[in-house]
Amino acid sequence: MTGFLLAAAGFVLAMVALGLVRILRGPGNADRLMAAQLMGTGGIATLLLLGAATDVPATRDAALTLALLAIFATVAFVKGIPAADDPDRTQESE
Amino acid sequence: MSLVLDVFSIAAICAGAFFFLAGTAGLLRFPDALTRLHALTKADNLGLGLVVLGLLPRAGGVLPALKLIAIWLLVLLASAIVSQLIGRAARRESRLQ
Amino acid sequence: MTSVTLFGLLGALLVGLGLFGLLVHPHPLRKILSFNLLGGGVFLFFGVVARRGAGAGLGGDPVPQALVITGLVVAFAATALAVVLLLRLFQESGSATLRTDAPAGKDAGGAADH
Amino acid sequence: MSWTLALEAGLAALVLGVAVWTLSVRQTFAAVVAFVVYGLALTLVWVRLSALDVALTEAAIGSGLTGVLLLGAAARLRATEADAVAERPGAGVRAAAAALAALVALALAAALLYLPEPAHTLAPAAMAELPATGMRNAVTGVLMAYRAADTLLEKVVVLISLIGVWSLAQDKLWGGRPGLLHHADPDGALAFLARRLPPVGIVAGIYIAWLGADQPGGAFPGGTIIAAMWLLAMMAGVTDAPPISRRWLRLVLVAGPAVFLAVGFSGFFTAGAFLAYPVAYAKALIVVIEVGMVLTIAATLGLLMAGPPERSDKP
Repeated sequence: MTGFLLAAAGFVLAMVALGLVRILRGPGNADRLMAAQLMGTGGIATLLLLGAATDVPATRDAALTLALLAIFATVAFVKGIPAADDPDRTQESE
Repeated sequence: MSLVLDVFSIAAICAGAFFFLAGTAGLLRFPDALTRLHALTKADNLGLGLVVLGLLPRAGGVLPALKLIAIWLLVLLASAIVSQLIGRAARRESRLQ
Repeated sequence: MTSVTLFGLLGALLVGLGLFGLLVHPHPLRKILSFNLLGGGVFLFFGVVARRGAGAGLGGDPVPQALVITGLVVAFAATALAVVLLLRLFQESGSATLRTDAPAGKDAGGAADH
Repeated sequence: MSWTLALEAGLAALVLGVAVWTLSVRQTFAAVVAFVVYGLALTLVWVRLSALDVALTEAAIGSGLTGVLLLGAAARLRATEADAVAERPGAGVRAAAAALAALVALALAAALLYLPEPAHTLAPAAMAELPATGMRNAVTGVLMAYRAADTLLEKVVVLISLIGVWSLAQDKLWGGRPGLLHHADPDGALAFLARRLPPVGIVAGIYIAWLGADQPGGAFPGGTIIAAMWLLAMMAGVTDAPPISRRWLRLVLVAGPAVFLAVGFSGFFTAGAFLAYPVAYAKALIVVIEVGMVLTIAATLGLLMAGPPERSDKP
C-alpha cells in the first residue's frame, strides 16, 4: 500500500507539473493562473498522499496551510491581471 | 475488512488521479481559456475530492478524517469563487486582444 | 545517490542559478526575485545538513531547521523593505534603473531613451 | 531505482525547471507565478527532508506571501520593464557571471560531498533537554529556549524593517493609511469569499500556532495565515488598512517583543539568567510568549505587505 500511495503521489505531481507548460505558453495571464491553481490543488493532493504513505500526520497541517495561502495568492494574482498585462496592450477602458 | 478498505482506497485514489490526468490534458489541449477552466475545475473538485475520499479510511480517527474533509471543502469553496474570477479575467483579456 | 545528496546538489545548483540571475538581470525587481531564489538554495543546504544529523528519534537536527525558519521570516522582511525602496525610487525618479549615470530628475515615466 | 528515489528525482527536476524558468521568462508577471510554484515545490522537498516545521513556514511565507508582495510590485513597475531590456549586460559580462555562478555552485557541491562522516548533530542534545521546556516539538524547543535570543532579535528585525517601510512614505502622508484603496467588488463573489473565509482561516491559524508546542506548527505559519486572511479582506474591500498612527496598532506591533523581553528579564530573578525559564513554569511562559508573538507576527507581516502610508487619514 505504501508503494501505491507513493506512486499515486508521484503521478499526481507529474500531471500538475505537465500542466505548468501552460504558464510557459500562456497566451493570457488567465491561462497562467489556471496552471498555478491546478498546481496548488495538485500540491495539496500530493502532500496528503505523501503523508499517508510515510505515516506523517503533520502533512495534513501543511496541506491546510497550503490551501489557505493558495486561495490568498490566487485572489491577489487575479486582481493583479489587468494591471500586469502585456505592456503592448492598451489599458482596460471599461 | 481491511482488504475491502484497501481496495476502496486504491479505487478512489486511482479515480482521483484520473481526474488530475484529465484536468491536465484539458488544460493543455482545449482551445480557449473558458474550456480550459472547465477542465481545471474537474481536477480541483473531483480529483482532490476522490483522493481525500480514498485517504479517509487511512486517516486513523474521526478528527483527522474531519480535517481532511475540511481541507477539501476549503479548496471547493475557493475553486468555485476563484474560477469565476479567472473566467472574468479571461474574458476581459480575450476582448483586449 | 541518496536523497540527501540529491537535494544537496539541487541546493548548490539553485544558489548558482540565483547568483547568475542576480548579476545579469538589469531590472531591480528581477534581482530581488533572483535573490529569493538564491535564498531557497541556501535554506535547502541547511535542510540537507539537518537531515544528515537525524537521530535521537528525530527526522533531522532541529537546530538548523529552527535557523531556516528564522531565516525565512527575515528574508521576507528584507524583501518587503527592498520592494518598497524600489517603488519609492520609481516614484521619485520615474524610472527603476540602478545606473548611476542615468539622467536624474527627468519627467515622470520618461526613461524611454536609454 | 526505488519509488521514493524516483519521486525525489522528479521533484528535484521540477524545482530546477521552475527556477530556470523564473529567471529566463521575459514578463515579470509570469516570473512571479513561476516563483510561487517554486516555493510550492520546495514545500514538498521539505516534507521529504522530514522538516515539517520548515515546510509549513515555506508554504506560508516563502511561497504565498513573498509571491504576492512581488506581484504587487511587478504590477506597479510594469512600465519600466521595457527600459530594462536595453540595459542587458553584454556577452562578456554574462559569460563572467555564468562562470562565477558555476564556480560557487561547484564549490558548494564539493563542500556537500566532503561533509564529515558521521554527521555532526545536535539532535540528541536538543532531545535530552526538551522535557525541561515542557514542549514536545524539538524545533519549537530550539526556537523558544536554546536559541531564544535569535528568535527575539528576529522579531525586532522584522519590526525595524516595518519602521523602515513606513519611513519611506512621503512626509505629508505620515500617519495615514497604507497602500492603495481597494474598491469593493460590486458583483460580490470576491466580497463573499472575503467574508466567509477569514473566520475559518483565523481559527486555522490559531490552531496551527497552538499545535507548535507538540507537533510541527508554531507562531510563524500560524501568524502568517492570519495575516493572509486580513489581507484578503483588505483586497476585497471588506475592510480597510488602519492608519499607522493608531495607538492600538502600535501596541499590537510591540506586544510580541515586549512580552518576550519582559519574560527574558524576569529570568534574571526566577532562573538566574536572561531568557532563562524556571522549569516549573517553562511551558506556561513559552505559551504566553507565543500568544504575543502570533498577534505581532500577524500584524507586522500584514502591514509589511500593505506597504508605506499612501493615503491621508483625513477624508
